[in-house]
Amino acid sequence: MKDFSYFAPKTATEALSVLAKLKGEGKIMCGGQSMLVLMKQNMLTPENIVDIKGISELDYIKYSEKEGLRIGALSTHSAVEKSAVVKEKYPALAEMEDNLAVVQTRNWGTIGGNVCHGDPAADPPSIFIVLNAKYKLVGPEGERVVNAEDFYKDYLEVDLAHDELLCEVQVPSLSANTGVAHEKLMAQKGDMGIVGAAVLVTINPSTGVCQDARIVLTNVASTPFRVKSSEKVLIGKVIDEKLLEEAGKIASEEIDPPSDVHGSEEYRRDMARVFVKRVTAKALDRAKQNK
Amino acid sequence: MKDELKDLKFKVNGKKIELKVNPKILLLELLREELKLTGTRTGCEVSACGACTVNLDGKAVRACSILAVQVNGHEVVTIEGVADGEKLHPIQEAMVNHGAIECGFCTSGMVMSARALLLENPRATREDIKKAIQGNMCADSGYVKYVEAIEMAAKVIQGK
Amino acid sequence: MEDNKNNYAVLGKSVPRVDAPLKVTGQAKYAADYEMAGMLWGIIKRAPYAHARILSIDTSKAEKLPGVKGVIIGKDFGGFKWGWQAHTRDETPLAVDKVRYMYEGVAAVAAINKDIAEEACDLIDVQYEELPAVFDPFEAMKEGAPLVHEDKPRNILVEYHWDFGDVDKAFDESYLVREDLFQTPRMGKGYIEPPAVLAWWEHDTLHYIGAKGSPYMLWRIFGRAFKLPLSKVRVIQPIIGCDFGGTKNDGHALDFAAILLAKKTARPVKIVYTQWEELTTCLRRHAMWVRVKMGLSKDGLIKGLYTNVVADGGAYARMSPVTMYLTNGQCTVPYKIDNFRTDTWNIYTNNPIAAAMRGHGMYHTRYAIDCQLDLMAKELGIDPVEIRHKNSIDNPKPGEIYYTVNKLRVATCGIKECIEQSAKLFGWDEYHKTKKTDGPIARGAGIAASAFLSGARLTGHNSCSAIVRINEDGSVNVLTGASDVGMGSDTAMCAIAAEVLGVGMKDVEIKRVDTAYSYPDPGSYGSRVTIYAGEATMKAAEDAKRQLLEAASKEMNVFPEELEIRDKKVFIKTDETRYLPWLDVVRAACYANIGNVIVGKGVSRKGTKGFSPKAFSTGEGDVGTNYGFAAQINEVEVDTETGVVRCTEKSSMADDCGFPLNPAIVETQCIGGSYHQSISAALYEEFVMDKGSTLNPNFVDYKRPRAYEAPFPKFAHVITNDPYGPFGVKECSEATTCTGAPAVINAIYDATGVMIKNMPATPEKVWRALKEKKEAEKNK
Amino acid sequence: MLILGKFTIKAPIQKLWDMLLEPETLGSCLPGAEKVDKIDEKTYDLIVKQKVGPIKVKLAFRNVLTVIQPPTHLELEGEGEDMTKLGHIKQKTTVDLKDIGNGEVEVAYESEVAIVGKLAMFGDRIMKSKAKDVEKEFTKNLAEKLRSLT
Repeated sequence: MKDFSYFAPKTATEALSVLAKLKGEGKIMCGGQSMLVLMKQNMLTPENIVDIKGISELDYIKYSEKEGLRIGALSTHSAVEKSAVVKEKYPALAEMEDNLAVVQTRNWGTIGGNVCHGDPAADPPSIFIVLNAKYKLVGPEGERVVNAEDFYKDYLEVDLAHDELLCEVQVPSLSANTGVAHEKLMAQKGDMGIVGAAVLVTINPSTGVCQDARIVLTNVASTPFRVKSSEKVLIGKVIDEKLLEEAGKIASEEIDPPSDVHGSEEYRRDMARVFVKRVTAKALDRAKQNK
Repeated sequence: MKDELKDLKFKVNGKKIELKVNPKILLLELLREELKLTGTRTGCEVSACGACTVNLDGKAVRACSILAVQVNGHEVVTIEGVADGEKLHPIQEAMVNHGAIECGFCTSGMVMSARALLLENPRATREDIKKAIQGNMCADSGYVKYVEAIEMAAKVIQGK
Repeated sequence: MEDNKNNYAVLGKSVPRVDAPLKVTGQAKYAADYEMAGMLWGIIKRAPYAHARILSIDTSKAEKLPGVKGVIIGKDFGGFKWGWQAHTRDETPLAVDKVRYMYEGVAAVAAINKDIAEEACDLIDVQYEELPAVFDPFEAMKEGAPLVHEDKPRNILVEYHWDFGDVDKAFDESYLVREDLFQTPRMGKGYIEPPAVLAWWEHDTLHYIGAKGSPYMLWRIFGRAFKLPLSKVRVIQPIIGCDFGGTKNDGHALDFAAILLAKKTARPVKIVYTQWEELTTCLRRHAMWVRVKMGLSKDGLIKGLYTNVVADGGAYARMSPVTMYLTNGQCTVPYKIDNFRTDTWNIYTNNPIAAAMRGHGMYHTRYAIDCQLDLMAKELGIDPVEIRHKNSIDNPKPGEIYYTVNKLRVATCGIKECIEQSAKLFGWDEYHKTKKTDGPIARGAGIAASAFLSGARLTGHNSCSAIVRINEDGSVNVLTGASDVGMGSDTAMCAIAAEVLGVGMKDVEIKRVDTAYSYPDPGSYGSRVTIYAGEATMKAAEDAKRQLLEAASKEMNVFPEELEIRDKKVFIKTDETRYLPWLDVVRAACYANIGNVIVGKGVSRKGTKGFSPKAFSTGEGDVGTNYGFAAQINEVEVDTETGVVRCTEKSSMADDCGFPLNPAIVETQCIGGSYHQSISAALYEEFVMDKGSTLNPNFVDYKRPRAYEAPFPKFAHVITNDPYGPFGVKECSEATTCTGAPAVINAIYDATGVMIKNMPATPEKVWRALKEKKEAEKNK
Repeated sequence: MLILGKFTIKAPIQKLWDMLLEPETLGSCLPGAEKVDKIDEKTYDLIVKQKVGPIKVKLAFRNVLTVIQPPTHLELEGEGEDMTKLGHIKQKTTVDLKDIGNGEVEVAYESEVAIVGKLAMFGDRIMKSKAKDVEKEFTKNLAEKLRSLT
């Protein structure tokens, strides 16, 4: 590993002033679970590390009906996974965490670190996008709130300026008759998904008509990939097998998946179809339960 | 080196440690090379094998994926700190008696993952145990006997 | 067969392993844990080509870097080459004239720390001329293909052509003849401990602590490499974090480089490979293309078998001649096969080196034959368990021997019982009545059976000796050159000595191998340790016991033959009330009476009644001392939409290791690593290659099973008490390394009707196969 | 790894061809190109800097034109190293120009890229997406350059 200067601010304000001083030469480390692997290979050679792991004010999980869920950027994956309120209100989020890597990673890795790393194969961004979550960023000019969906720019590139800090993930309360699900294709538990899907479905309880659907796929493009055309197929209709199949098919045509040792482009396309179908069906099922 | 050394104060196996470290030193390197606690093993460089698992404030983490400076103010327990003097911890005892150990290279990590699990949840089920050691690879004793030994230790800890 | 465990005090009981307390507390010292004052860190400079001529190496910049203490290149080894046999010596410690596989070592650096060593490596300027390379053995065999070694035409490393019985006639007489091509993947050893060494020179003697399963193999090689008498080569063995026949058995660049750098710098040098180096450059299992042709009678009896096997040997020969013998030569167990023919080739390519791995050789053909058997059983409408049972070799009556058509000598064979037991434990008959599918999830079960030789017999120094020393305080030291790489043989040796001497496990101590003090021994491979070192230890303990009883007889005024020892008492057989305590006898023997140093010696020479490599050309003869057998059944769930296959917890296994000296150790071996290694071969493990480059050289992308993927098999010991192993023992867990893959692949076949003929059955591969099957059915 | 692509550009084919062979074109149009040296008629040395998120690589490359069939077909081979020793890269590329009428030329390229070393772990995933970005920008720059010349 290459040498670097190390800063460990204790508050968000302090962190911002360090970042400002470093003028773009500071790299934020949170849990560092992905970053350190890259640094050990000398793939990533930051001059300065701003380690925000010690900013305890950003380590919280709060919920209110009005505000929804507020996850401090420093919350570990384990904290999210085990949070009673997450389990009760957003079970899909807890399930997602259960399949995110392994215990050791979840115990040290943070939500903030994960969502800012910008890996299109990561699970949390996909579910935050379907949940219509927002990321609260602070910078020298003050606060800025961006939609999770708009945050991802390219492979490992996100909408975070060099002097900004992600403070909080804000997840709105779910409306009634809404179901959310997340699943990914793993050969082994905890694998990075060969393909993954997060889906939110809201239905009209009396007619069964789908009022809203949000579908995001992971590891099929250079960012988390929202398949709006698949959503369109479902919205305004009573979802059945045929529609699910169609939504899946559309998704498989629209994505631009990579090809690697875990799966070819062709395979990923078909898996996108399967997972859109499967996970939507699961979300739909949950929407029907959540009266 | 790029920068001056950083102060580091933390507890290892109940002992207070104060020293200065290069910020790029990993916790694993600190333990093995500075503190000579070689029971924590180096297996892979990609955070995959779990051989370097230690307990940080009671939780299982990988010493290879944490900077040494990051444990400032925290408490670390390594495999050397698990037994009570000569007396083995119930997890260790069960692994020895049940024949879970072969080459032993993954054992330290297995014990540390199991210890963290049973600290948090002494009533852990087989499912919980599998989940807790999913991050610990083993090449030769496999997982069956480890899982069973941890089940046995859980019973001992619960006083059953 | 009678279970002898009640006749013994220690053997046959699951006593805890002697090394377990050290390992469970982290005190066990592995190679990387050693360090010395003034120690330097070494690193290997590697070539970025699979095949290239080295034009020049300029180390001057590296040498000038502050902190660098020594730099070496291939030429510095003075032309030394090594290999398994004199005629296969084709490898140099670091490449000299050309590199033959990707990342082969070309130079090495020693510096005061790892960072400087790494920086210095980057400063070494090597100029290459890239050469045309060859990666596919079938391409490599063609005339005109690039040659990996100029003196090996058509890149043929070794080829055998054997013919036993009349295979053509057998096929003519068969009701059903089938020919299928199966392919096995390039697989890593999967040990977590990367190779590591610490070397230094002291008093003109080479000192070396390295993670090696066969220390004496290196002892001999180092003697030749550094032109030293063997008396000046000291290989010290630390605790080993697995081996499985790979780089931690044989030598590799780091071993030689550390030693030469230590010599050059006059300081200790430590080199620890990264897992990346292990997974890109270290020895791996052969990839093989196994074409099997089998003829069956209408009722499913095997009439004849033909194997045509091509293996990718990689850039250097290593153990490949043995591999190809084993791959084919053991096809005649565990089933009765009277007509058998083989054509086989091992081919040099510019891929990383292939070598022995647990289940050596047999794993490849076992997969092919046991899977083909299920294809044929289905055509004939015969149950997979039944077809195996009826073809299995019967257990010979005591005193009788079953000879296979290629003259493998089987004195005991528990395969039928293994098949019966695993079917019973699994509930095979009921399973197929109640088997369910759940939406896209299809379930199925598969069985496989295997054998594996124990006590590999080869020419050369293959005898094994042991010393049992009884100290004046009554404690006992066992010393052998045989080594425990994790399998528990140290515990077995202590148990054997304790059993013979009538003392407890706590009284017996065994140390790691040190070639300056322990006895030359070929090492830990070929399932030989318990058989040979066990016999040697038994004899050594008997020798020591004889000396003790001699002393006791004088004290007690009886003949030694009248005495026996049990529970640390030396008593008169006819009157157990007349006894002397153990310590009194030991003291009498050491101080008074015979006044001796009580040292018992024992040798096992079974391994030397060898099988000559010449016999490889005929395929005839007995390469093993005896044969272990195993059968296993697995259930799988196949997600038919995604192709993901999961082994469920439901599975069973039965193993015939003759007599389990320590049942717990045998179980852990069988249901543990060997089991996971074999299901791993079926489902997960494969180095994905691109022109000699390994695309998944890390444990994130190179998959191995973890706790969630582990089945929890019901297990049965089958006891056959083999006359050729001490206390009736045979190998354990190599046969089970060979059963997992075909059992799982057969289970996928049972679940889906798709036979995966090129392992591993990765999700995409299964998905593709299911898609093809669907399309074929549509077109019908 | 195979990287394929196709783009069209509005220009007379001969002019495009001439321009493509000018080292200056590569230098100014290839995103990240820091330095292009023409060693001889067929050999160029170039230094290219690329960035994927926080990961930066700087490749020192030597490219040799192995087949030149003006104005339609070009083959080149290159080999280089990341200057921070992350990896070794080789590439073999064919470029075909085709006049498709309307004053437009279709440029099709096919690159066989072999990466050795730590960089290889990233493999296809980023290389492909990066290649597309590079192509996009290259085409854009090329078109602009052509415009400025006319």
